[in-house]
Amino acid sequence: MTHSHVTTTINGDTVDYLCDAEETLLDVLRDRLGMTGAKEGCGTGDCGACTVEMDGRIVCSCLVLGAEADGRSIRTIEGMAKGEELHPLQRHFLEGAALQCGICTPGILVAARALLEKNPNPSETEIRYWLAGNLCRCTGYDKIIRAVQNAAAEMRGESNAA
Amino acid sequence: MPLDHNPDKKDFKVVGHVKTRPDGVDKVTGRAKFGADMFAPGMLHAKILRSPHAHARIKSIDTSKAEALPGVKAVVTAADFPDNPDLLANEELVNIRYNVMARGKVLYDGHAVAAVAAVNPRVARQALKLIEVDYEVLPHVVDVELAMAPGAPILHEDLRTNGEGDEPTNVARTIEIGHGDIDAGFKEADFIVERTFTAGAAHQGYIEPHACLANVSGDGSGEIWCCTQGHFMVRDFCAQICGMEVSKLRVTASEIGGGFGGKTTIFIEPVALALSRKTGRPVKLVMTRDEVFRATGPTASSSTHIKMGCTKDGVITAAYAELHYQGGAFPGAPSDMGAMTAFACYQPKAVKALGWDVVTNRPKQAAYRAPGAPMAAFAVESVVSELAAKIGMDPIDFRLKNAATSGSRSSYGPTYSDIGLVETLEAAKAHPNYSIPLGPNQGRGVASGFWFNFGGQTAVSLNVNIDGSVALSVGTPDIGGSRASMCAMAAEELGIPYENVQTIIADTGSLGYNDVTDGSRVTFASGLATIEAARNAKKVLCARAAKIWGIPEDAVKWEDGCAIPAGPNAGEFPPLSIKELAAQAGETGGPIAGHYEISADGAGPSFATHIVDAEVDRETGRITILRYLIVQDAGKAVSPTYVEGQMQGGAVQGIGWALNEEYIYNDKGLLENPGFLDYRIPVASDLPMIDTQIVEVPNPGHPYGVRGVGETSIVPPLGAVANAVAAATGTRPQELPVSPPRLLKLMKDQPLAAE
Amino acid sequence: MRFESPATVAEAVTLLNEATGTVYPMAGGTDLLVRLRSGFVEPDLIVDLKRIDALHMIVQEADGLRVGAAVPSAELNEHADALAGWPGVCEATGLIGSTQVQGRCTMVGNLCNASPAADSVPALVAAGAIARVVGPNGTRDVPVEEIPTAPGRTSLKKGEIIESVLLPTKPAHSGEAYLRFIPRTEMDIAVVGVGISLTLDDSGICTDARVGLGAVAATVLLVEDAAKALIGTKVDDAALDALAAACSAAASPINDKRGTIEFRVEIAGTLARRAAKIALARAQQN
Amino acid sequence: MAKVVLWGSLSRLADGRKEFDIDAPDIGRMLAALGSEAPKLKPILDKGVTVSIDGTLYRLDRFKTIDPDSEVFILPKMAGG
Repeated sequence: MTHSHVTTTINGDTVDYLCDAEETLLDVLRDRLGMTGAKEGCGTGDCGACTVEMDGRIVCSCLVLGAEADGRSIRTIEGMAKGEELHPLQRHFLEGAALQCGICTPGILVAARALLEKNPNPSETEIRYWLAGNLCRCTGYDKIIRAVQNAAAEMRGESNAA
Repeated sequence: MPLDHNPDKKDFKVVGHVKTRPDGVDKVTGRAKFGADMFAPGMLHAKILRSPHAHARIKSIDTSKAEALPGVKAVVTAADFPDNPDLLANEELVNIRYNVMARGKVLYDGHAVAAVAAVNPRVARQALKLIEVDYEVLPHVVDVELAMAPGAPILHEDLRTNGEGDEPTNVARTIEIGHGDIDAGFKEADFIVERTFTAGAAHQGYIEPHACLANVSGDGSGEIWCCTQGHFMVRDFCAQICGMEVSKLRVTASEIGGGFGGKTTIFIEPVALALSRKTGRPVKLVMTRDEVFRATGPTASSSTHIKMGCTKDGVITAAYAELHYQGGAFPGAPSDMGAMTAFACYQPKAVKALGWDVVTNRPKQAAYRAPGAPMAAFAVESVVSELAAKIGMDPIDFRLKNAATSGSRSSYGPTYSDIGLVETLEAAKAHPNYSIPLGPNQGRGVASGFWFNFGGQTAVSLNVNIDGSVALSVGTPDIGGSRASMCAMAAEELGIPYENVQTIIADTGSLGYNDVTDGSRVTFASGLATIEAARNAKKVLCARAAKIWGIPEDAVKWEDGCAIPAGPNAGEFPPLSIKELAAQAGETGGPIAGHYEISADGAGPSFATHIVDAEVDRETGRITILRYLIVQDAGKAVSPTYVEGQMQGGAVQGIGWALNEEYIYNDKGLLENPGFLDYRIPVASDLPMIDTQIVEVPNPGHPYGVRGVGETSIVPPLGAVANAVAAATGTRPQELPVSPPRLLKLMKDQPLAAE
Repeated sequence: MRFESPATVAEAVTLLNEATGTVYPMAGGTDLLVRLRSGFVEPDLIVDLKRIDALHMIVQEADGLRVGAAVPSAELNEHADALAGWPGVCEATGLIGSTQVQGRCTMVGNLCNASPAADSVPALVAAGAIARVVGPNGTRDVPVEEIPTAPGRTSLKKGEIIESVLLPTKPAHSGEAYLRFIPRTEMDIAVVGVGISLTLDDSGICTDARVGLGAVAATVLLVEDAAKALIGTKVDDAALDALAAACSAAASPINDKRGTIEFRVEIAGTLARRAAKIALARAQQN
Repeated sequence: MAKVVLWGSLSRLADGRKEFDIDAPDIGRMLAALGSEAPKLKPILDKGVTVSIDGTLYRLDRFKTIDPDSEVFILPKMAGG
């Protein structure tokens, strides 16, 4: 078993770790770094619960090897709020009951943030397709879509954001 | 203390206005700890070896090579779960033990046969490959009708239908429900529709796989951390299966990433416990998604024969059902619930429903949201809409004409008290969605649904803190925001702000027994207990004020968070707030608390009516849901947005079941689609917004009129979608899911019938 | 298992060629890691191609657009020239998996995975794409339809990788499209996939066409009879009927969890007709 | 004397009788009386049944009072999801 020594940036901090060749980034985050915000729902890239951002693109961290993260920049749910101040998406998810059990929520928030940074004014259809890889079994998606729309409106500075 | 039934209470200050939930910030920041998020020093990782056969005798298991692999610390098999008298006295628990670890025979693809604990998951996985199991493969059966047929492969040699007879069988139970003269009822009918329907097995599909961490100490006491709908259930089942004293096992419920009924039993917890006991180290066991699909409960699949008749002016005269449910490898398919709920929305003069509970070589079914009801409602609601079409009556009018009402006799026997079906039908009919014009290849479907709702054993403890804030301990895992509702009800009773109450899910060592979170019971039963605990605390608070003022206890009453003199004769004293009373609790008699323990009953049934507009691609058989409306009676919505969320989530699960979700088996009896890629739950882009309307017909069994809301919403969608497809295509889907290949074939085989 | 991230193609080829045991090159890894996790494959060595700068290029060459093996789908779908010139290929590549998978998966990975249901392959076949194969014995150019030989098998030899794919420039009045059928709107594997590319003359007569058909045989098919049904016509209803019939006739699928033989045969024709209409409309605008 | 009605297939174990007139103050005593009147029912009753009194379901409470004019139904043991 050969270990890789990896130096990467996670939520702006430089992080070093050793990992087995077959360990995924998700395994590393959860088991080696204690960052359990990303969840494993399937391990096959079909549910999106492990979504993190790597070099500006969202990925399923279960489909990235830990060794691949060397020199990359990773953003996870743990870096989304600034101290006590929640990101508008987090706040609107909370206020709009866009979560029930909450297991899919970190992945959806990370994915939604990437969408709004790329497209500040997405249509309902664009939001639905962007988030199609993030399964939610509790909500039926309605309140999730509305929360993303409301956060987007607030982030665009529209005062009538609910 | 008798319950103060006051369902007409209208002046709620907190209830009905809940905005955010106490666990919310942790859940949007990734801090919340779910089943797999717990770690312990020195922890081992466990993996389970599972059967590659649908049905096979285990001739031998050789674990020696696995045990010799460096890093492997223990291997367990069925031999590590020996008999004990308490266990053997409980047939259900004996079956659960067999399901947790196969003994003698494996009964389905994915049945556990052995487990390994090792220093890391990789070593554990390697070790599984070194376990040698010698199987004698046996004939298998996965289809309900084939399992009932003479000569079918027999799963359990000792199984007898209803415990009677001499011949081995796969039919575990039969049931009959009904009243009235069914033959006479059909004679009175001008129109009769008779059809057979099938519905595939759907999985609960929670996104969080089962996970637990067990830790047994050298003195034989143990702890389990796990995601479950009922940690007291986990404690009791595990203790009995592992031969431990119940008080020596403490179970803490983690946050739970969805359950929907699928986490109301145990699968991996005793295995982790046995491995921890054997190694003396903490053992973490997390299922893969593949294991979740292969070895945890999907629902029963069903084959249902329905015959209903009505007069030409639309009165249902007779309703007859035969329900064949297969529930996997052990008895328990909810055909009884199917039989009781099938016609519960209507009041036919004569009704008869027969149910069969059948075992097959599939994973044992687990409860799934209104267990047994959706597949029965699919069949009945299809026939009801067909009858309405036959006599040219609007489907909602037809339902209104036959709707169960307060005081009518339910199809399962008893007379209904206050129920809200008519209100949902009327609201649905008046809703704008019901009159939006439809385009070509589009159809509108209506269906209603019923669920009993349950109460159950509940214990709640409420403690007033030194600053007047309140710590509430409940024993029912919060599966979708129930802590918020508990905070609201405690705050309402005490007359304090919502923010001043914190609710935790107490572990099994800290609180009295609580039944699992099931049957839509939590807001009802834990809520009821919370209200009563708060009232008990108020009594203590008033007593303290009485002591301070030197007046009799009954001369003090509680209002708006303060003790005040009960009347002009009690004396003139300024109000004592909860904060002031809490601050001097130590000097006035000690900590202030309220408790309540109850076996809650009287949950009050809930009804819903759904309307769906669907469009069919006639060339591919693909169905698009254009619009969806849910109207449901919530009794009293404590947290309206969460009630809406429950309704929407249930409906979408039903849409998935109707359109694409099913267990697919190959000819070897192996599950072909144990993953989210091919077990197709709805994704965000599959759906429109889901419109909701809450109706409030108060439940006389609850102080605030609350009814359970979690389950009813999955009952109507299967029938509603089928009715929309029938309206769009002129052909009636009788097989769910109505996947594109099925619908395309159906449209070809039965082109444009008149309906 | 060993994991290597070479910086050049030559290093990658050497690693792959000299390694013993089970060896996999990895582009996006969205298939390989699933198989690795499930225990379906147990590699001794994985060679990551994403650290090779040369494989990240999208370059306009004299005879077409060259897309490197490590270019993820999302990047291809943000490339203006690719979108304008090869909308069918972009559509197909943009359908692989979720947004998350799009950030990782590559066209070349999809091709080398050799799944008969791979979304990008019928579109690449229709586009007449040429794979550039690099190995210990040098470089060769191979039509993409010759890469997969059976489910999970390719014509690549030991040590060889596909370095890039050339999307050949089309004549004027050309258009292409890709459609697939899945039960949901996203997240499924194609039950049938059809890529069509066609070229019209000034009078609107179809002078050239290529039709790629996926998920209806052991490998993605280049259906010449389907192309013949279009060539020489104005892609009118009769031609579309003939196209659909040719596609259905060429389909020899299996029954599986994703669809029946009967369904796939019929849908192959239905999708071909729909894809051809889109390709036609695009050709008329070009 | 309350009228106690059995669910359909349960009456097979009571020699076809569907209804019983039972004088009992609460659920527990009603079930005990029923069990002694129709002994073959006893194992089923002991395993647990749901009792409906005037339309309200009781799965657990043995001491729930039954009024003389109450409508009582014996239904199968129920569970939810």
